[in-house]
Amino acid sequence: MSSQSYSKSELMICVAARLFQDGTTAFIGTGIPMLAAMLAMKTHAPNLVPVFEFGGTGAILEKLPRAVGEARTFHKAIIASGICDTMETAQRGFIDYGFLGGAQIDCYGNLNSTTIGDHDHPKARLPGSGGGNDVGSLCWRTVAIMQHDKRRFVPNVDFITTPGYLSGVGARERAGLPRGSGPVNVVSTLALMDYDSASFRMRLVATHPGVTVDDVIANTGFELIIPDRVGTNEPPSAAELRLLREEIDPERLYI
Amino acid sequence: MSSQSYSKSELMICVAARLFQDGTTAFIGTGIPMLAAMLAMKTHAPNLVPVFEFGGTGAILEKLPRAVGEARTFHKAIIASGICDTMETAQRGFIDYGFLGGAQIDCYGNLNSTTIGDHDHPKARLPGSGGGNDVGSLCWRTVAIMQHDKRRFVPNVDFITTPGYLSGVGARERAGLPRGSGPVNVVSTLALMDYDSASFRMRLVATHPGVTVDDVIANTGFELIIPDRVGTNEPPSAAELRLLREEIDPERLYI
Amino acid sequence: MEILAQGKGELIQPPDLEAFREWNRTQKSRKLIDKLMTEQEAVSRFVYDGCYIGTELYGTVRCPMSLTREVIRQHKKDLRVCGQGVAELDLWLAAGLVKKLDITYIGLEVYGTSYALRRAVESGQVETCVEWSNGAISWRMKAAAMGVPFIPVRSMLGSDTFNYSAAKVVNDPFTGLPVCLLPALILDVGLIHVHRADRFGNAQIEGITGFAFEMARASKRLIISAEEIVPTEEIRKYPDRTIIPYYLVDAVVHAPFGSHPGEMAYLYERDDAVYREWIEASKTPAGAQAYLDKYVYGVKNHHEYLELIGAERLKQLVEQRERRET
Amino acid sequence: MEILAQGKGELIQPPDLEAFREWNRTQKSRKLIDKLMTEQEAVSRFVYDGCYIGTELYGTVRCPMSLTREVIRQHKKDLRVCGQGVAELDLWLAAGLVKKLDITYIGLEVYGTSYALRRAVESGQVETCVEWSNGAISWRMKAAAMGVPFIPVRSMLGSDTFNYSAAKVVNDPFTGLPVCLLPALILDVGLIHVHRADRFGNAQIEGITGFAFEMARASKRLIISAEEIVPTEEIRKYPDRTIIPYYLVDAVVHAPFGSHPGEMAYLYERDDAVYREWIEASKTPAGAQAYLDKYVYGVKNHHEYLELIGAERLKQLVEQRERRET
Repeated sequence: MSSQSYSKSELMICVAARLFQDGTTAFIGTGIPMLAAMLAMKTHAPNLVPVFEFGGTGAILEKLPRAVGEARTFHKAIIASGICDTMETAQRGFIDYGFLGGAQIDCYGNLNSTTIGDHDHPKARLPGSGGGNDVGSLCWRTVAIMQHDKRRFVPNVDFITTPGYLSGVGARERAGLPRGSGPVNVVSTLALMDYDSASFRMRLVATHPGVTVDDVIANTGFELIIPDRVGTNEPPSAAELRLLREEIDPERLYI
Repeated sequence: MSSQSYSKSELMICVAARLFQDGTTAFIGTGIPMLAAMLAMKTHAPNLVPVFEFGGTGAILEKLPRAVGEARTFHKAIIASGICDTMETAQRGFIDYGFLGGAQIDCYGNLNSTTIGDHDHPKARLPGSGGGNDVGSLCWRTVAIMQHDKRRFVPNVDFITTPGYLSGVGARERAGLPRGSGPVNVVSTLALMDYDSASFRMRLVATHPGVTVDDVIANTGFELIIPDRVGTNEPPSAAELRLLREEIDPERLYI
Repeated sequence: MEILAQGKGELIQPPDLEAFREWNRTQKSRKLIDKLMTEQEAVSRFVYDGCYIGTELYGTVRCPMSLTREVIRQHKKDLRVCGQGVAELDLWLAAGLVKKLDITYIGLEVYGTSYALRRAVESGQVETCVEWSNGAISWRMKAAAMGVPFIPVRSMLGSDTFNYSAAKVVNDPFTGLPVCLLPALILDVGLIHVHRADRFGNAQIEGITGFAFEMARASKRLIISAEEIVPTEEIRKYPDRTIIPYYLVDAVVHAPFGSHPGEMAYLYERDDAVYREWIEASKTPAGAQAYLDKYVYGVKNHHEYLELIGAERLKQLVEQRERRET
Repeated sequence: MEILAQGKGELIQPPDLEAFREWNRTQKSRKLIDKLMTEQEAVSRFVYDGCYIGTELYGTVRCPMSLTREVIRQHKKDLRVCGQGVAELDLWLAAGLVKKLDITYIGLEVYGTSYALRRAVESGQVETCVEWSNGAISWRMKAAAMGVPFIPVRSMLGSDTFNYSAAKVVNDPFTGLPVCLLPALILDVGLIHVHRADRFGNAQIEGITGFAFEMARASKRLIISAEEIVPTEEIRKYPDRTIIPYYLVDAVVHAPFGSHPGEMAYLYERDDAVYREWIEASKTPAGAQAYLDKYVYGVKNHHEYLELIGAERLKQLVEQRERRET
């Protein structure tokens, strides 16, 4: 615990970082996941193996990568290959975690980063899947990082760019997606969520400091499962903040 | 022309070497094809590109390779990759020639290097396809190097290890093999053969010096097409013999 | 092995393997021919209106930017484009050259959604967006590189990305598992920027290789731009470093800082000032046009472009680079 | 996409992709663990009776011969084996360890047909020979390495090699072309010999790579033998040279001259005297047994084997090697 002030993104980075287990592999995208991975490696998960989509695996992240595929993503790596090799490594079941983002998410963790409105005549054309669909299909466990409001937490996403649990229990397997894979957490600007093991629907785990359960419900466009006990996420510790500000992102590119 | 004496294999190597066109790519296996390719490169086909199954392409063959995949097969090569890359290069239509051998050949150029007798209870178990089936399937033009006798030139091969024209005109395409590919020549211990463009059946082109058309017919187990004009293969020239004996195979591993 | 489902997206570039084989047989010389030429010549000879074209890169890294700008300078139009694009497809979209897209990701990474993409698609200027994942588009090129009509994958399944793609789902006849079949993608033109190449087109890359191996083998016409042109002896000394053999290549362009404003592993850093300048400018059509006038139309070639950026700036980018050691 | 034809051969090792994923999730550590051990320990821990095993090599080049001999020394039996084999499968066949074969080529190259293969198959000691081409067996491993159930190819079609394989023919749903589908080959055990590896298993190869990339990724258990054990820093300095990342590897064995009597690119030449000695010996069961007694059973390990060959002889093989330069 610390009484220091911190930014929303610093808190999200810390909450995300704490989700990594040591000695696992994780697909790392640009932004918060990169900072979270570096923070985890400098704290409880020194043996985390970062995998970057376009070919870098096992890099030693001395400096924060600023772009996917840049030299820091394979700095002193154990292998620098290409996108087919990393995606096939995930397809073979070697990638434990993947991080995802999007403009919309539904209660089953399906994500939209393609279009708002009708696909062929969109209100807004978003970037598209990128590696998202592959990560959401092939990694064992995925974590979504989201802004938390009703426009983003919606009953039905306009477009399923990246599969979560699709229509619910058994739907991924029926579609042919790898058995036992799927979303496990959502780190939002308001709270930490997971998924109910019986219904595969999103469930509140813990709110951020100063956020009430009602705040979360009010900003969620679908019925979020609220368990009897809802925790509060630890704010960034002094040590976490020091690492983030002095070692990981001294230029304050993201925090 | 030369009056020098020469061995059967020296003659076969020369006849095979003369088939290469300059500026083409060719899959080269161990033995006679390697010597033929080196001879061609030192005479009329300096821009022949040797491709070795397990990954060497465009090597400068200063010394005769003694085994498939050994360092001489990618000595000063333009790329040293792996078998999938070379086979896929052939599958994409980049390999012009391939050389093949076998224990049996039929009038359509189908080759057997798998079993004599029934496959499951063979009289003789031979090595198997190796790269032969791939070369015979994927290269544009294949040349077979054969001992010429009735046990080897048979009406029906016991086992089609490597496809020639299969059952005749159109059969390769019907099977799904690449359009326009197939056998073009056979270099035997007695003669040079090609294939009749109408029937895709084997046809005599030219006999070796001292060999009569009747010798060839008597040693062929199927009806060989005999055109009105049958040529005689030029014996090895003094230059060809000098190259073979002094530059290509001075240790006389093959000749 | 019946078709269980298929995407409703247009197969923008249907694969024809026999035609590809015939092309590779008749149009790609096996001889070592000097293919070194200017970007003007390379683009005018091998890029044409309506062609299906792709650029190989990741994010802003190792982009063939000098070729990308030359394509705009020569007003090539009605391009059918695949990919994954940050800086380079953004410029083509802003310049109005793109008619159809096999899209995986076009955006500005941490800087968010692409303004040029939004304008081009929401206005209907881009007629079609067929959806794929980054893995899928790379695997489609891999299928073409293998010379086969399709490749099965376990990605894309169950999503709208699949529904708006041109992929199909079948039951695997060996395990019964539903698998997604991706059609081979044979490009009319591929643009790849590398660390070094010889004048015949033998090319080598330092660090990760993205999908250069696959795209080079999937392209009917291939333009290589290289930071450095090396003697063939250098290539032949380390043939195990060659990613692209010469016979795949139609043109070799010497392009130092060819990825600018993007970066090149071990050679130079990204030029964030110029990159951010584009991001700001691209927010409005007028701004984007002004940027194109300044950095593309306003210079005759890559040499003049580098003069515009300035030797001092380029020197800084080199100094800021990541090194193999340290 | 109906099945037009299928080979009558047994699918000796049916692929189970979900089980493979689960294996890779639970049995393959992501941590950097010291896996350096003797060939005795590696073979006794990871090779077992009845396992489906493969060796990576081409001809007599870069064969994992020290591991091959250790498998015989430990009397592993009922092996189900794939490949492409010259020296190493010949020894296993002569030693009577092989029960089933996914065969592509087993022979003595220019020295002709394998006597050991003839005896083992014609006597019925080898129960099954399922036929494939060299390309096909490599592509089957490639499919497993990709994590997909099969791979389509244009080889094998129309032949008895197909008829006695376990492949299938379907019409490609995109082009209508008949294509051959090869089932993924997931090996229980893979044996690969490399130029250098670190103690965690990160491995690099000089020159051509054969099918090492594919087999390493297709194997549930992977034993690497290496001419040289290098510090991890060496690997991390050139990650673009790594073919096999550590997390695929279960055991690392230091085996100088590990390919003897075969050759190793840039390091040492083939020992034709010993190779020819085998070819002569293998003509009769008694001769083969005598060779095995001398070179396999008669020595406790690879170290003793090298003493038997003699330092002088090995020095000559090093001197005779091909070099990158000259």
